[in-house]
Amino acid sequence: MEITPAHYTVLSAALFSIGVIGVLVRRNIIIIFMAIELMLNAVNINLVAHARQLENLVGQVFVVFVIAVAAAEAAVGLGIILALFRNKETVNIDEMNVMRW
Amino acid sequence: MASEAAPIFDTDELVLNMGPQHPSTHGVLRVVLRLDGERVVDADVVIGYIHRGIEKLSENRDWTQIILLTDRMDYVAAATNNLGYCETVEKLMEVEVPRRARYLRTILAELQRIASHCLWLGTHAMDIGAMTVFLYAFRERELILDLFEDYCGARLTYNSMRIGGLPLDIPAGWDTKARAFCDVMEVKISEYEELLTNNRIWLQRTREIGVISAADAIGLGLCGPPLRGSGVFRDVRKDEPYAAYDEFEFDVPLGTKGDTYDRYLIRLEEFRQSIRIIRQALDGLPEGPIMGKVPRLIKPKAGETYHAIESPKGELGYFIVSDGRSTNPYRFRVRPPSFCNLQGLRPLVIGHLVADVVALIGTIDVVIGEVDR
Amino acid sequence: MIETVVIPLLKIAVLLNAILVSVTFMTLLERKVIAWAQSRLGPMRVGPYGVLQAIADPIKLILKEDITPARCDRMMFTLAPILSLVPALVVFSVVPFGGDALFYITDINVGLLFVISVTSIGVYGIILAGWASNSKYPLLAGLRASAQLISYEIAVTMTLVSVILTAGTLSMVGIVESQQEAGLWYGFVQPVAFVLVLIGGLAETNRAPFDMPEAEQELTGGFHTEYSGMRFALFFLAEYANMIVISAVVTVLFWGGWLRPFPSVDALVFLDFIPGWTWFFAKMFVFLYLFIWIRATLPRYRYDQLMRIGWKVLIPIAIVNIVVTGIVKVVL
Amino acid sequence: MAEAIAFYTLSVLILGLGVAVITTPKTVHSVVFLVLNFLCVAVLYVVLQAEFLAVIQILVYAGGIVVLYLFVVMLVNLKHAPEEHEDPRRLGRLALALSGAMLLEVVGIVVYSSRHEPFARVTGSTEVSPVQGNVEELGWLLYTDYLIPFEVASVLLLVAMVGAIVLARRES
Repeated sequence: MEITPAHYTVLSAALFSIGVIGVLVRRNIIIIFMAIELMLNAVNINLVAHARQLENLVGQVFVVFVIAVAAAEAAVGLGIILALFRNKETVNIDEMNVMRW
Repeated sequence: MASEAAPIFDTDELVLNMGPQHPSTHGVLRVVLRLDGERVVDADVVIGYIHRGIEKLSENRDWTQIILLTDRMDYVAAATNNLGYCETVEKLMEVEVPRRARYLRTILAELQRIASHCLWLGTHAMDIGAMTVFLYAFRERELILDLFEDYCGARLTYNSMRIGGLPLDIPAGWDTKARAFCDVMEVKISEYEELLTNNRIWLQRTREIGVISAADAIGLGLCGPPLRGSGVFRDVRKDEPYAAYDEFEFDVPLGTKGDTYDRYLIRLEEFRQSIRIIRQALDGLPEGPIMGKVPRLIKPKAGETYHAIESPKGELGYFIVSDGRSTNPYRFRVRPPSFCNLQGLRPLVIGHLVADVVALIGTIDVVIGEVDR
Repeated sequence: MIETVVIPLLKIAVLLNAILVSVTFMTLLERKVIAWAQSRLGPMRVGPYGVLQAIADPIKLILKEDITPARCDRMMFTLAPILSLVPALVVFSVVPFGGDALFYITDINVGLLFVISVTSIGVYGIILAGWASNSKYPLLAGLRASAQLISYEIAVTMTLVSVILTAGTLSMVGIVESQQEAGLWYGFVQPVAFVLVLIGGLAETNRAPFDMPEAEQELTGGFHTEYSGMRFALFFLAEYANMIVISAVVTVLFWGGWLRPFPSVDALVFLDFIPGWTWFFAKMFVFLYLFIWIRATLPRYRYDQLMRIGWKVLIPIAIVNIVVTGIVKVVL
Repeated sequence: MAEAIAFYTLSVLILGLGVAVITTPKTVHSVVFLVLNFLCVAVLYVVLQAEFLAVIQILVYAGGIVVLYLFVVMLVNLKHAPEEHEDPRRLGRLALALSGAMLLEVVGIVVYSSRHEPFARVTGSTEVSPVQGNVEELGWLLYTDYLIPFEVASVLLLVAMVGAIVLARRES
């Protein structure tokens, strides 16, 4: 029984869908952020699997960049969450509508 | 908008209850801290957990029985409490105490000061994390307790003085032992100093921590080392000599900055000065009786008096009113140094971190038995 | 099958047992050494000179009632001690106790990074323990601990970069072998890094003088205030296992692992009759003793002072060290 | 065979923990599941012979980013669960259906393409790097071909750090 990149792609797609569901359904902004991290990981699995298939490390290089971006996203995103929480005492995404006119 | 809403978060302070069962509150002191992060915004000192009503109790005991109760106030310096009480009653009765008794009282009081400071040094260092100093200091305190045991048979609550003198003369060879102790102690003090005085971490933990100016210290009614740490010269032994202190030479160390480190240095120097006094007293110990002329039934004539001595913690004063008719005091009131120094805790801790709170409780050297009485 | 499954499993079993037993004797050693430093005797009642205390303590902890506070988060409360112990044990899988393949479980080509990353997981145990206890002192301690671990992790990792530059490999076995080739322990090549890792290691294992997260005098025991019985024992095991990890890593990186002193000096070749693993354990013991000695001697830093040392002293020195190492490496 | 066992076990774990992350009511539990999920992904990377990424995954994700989440969760000590407040404009069912459809679509594409046009095996990388080993090669690539993206990423991190400090700073 051989595990092909197709298997990894399906796994990745499923994880990505879980992330999408999390973003769309949950209202706690921290959980939404975590769902985004799940989606990023799904992408990474895909990249690593294909990097091995193609015997080319460029895929892994991309993963490094994705992780770097994820770190930046988490730092800024959590900073925003904290600032919002200080002002509105909520982490409910539905109540965060300051930018909506 | 942010500036307007910021206080909502900023008032979200953590209320931390420290004590009465906390390893660093030295007994049953309770401090309710209001924290902003780890910084103390406000502190509420709660006392009274071992209030036994010693003052009221004393008004229903006859004059000799009270000596035993004074043991239970500052239980790490019982002999000093005995001394203060006995001298107050003697002042009230105008009894002359023989010179030998006054010398021995001075020796006992100074030994007690060393013992009390040992306990303070050990626990203070332990609070800041130097656990070895704790055991070293207790090792030397043990020697003093042995001396007291040789003298009066008790190790903590001595009941070691009587109105008009002392109950017992020192046993044979006791003065040699006391001299030997002085020699040992002198070496050990430098041992403590090696571990702490120039230790970078110790300096960082005590310098500039809990600074209190001379004016503030006087305003708060501090006494003893915390007051002298701020550079105020006030030592009852010098200002209003009692026992035999006017016959000895000793210095009163003063601080300059009024921080925790200064108070530490002062107490270490007091160790040395105490040894100096003990040596002088042992050298010049006169022969003679140890009890003055005191009537069988102690019944001071009507009147009131206040008398203070310098306990290891500061000015320990007794205010006693006698109605001249009964065999017990009409009013008995103690001015305990720990209680007055505890006043200083709140202003000291505000603005400091939680870790400093334990260091500051240590630096003012409170004994809750004396605070609550 | 035997080569790939049975032998590694056997090695893991032996190593796990060895670590857990040595941890219990570490506690005895600590009590004895501190007692001697303080002119006491230490445990004397159980067995000759209290040697069996190391066995009596675990038995007591196992038999004690395991209290779960009423309003805590049960799942996290149970998970936290496990999360803090497991990473400490996993790290040993890449520690080479000797030059022969028999003395290590595996030698992966990212060994040192593996050590760093796995130890970074340990912080969860402490944060979660603080949070799940639903009590203020553990919470404060948990926050302190996590901030402390993260900042010192950065300092230590940055310091290790200069060692990696010197060795030119990330494999733990490779680092020792490169010291053999160089004929010099890296402790002499990278003295600054050695001291930094030692200090950072003290902070990462929450040992004195950096033991704020469990400062008994301040936080009544810290994050394990609410723990008792076996769960407390797990935290205890984790702390001591972490000490052993740091000692082992410092031994590998700076004191030549299983190599004898001055591996290039031929005059000392007679020392080779002592097997390599003996050297390794002797060196580890020196560091463990040092940790205990420091604890018996020094007062404790304050939390903000600790953070200042981490960020304003260790990290800048580590960066300078990397740059200097790089320049030297290019020039030579 | 070994890879199959590893793959299926890890897939079940990863997907199960992923579902747990987005369904658990307590945020702290979510964070813990997220950590476990990332650890499983790291093991998957080892299976895929990307040891360096596995270690980085643990170090940066599990040891760094998720600790940040945990911090924020603990700071944001909520008095009421956010799910209580319901926005009437929310269409949860539709969201579920849409993501389900997306999953089906991707799976469909994968199955179709792997049936008809099996993944080509490319032997030998286009770049011939002078070093051996996963870490070394990765480092070589990062510091030669991808040097500018690498530097840009570092600038991005710097900007993010400054931004986070500015955002989280308390106004005094």
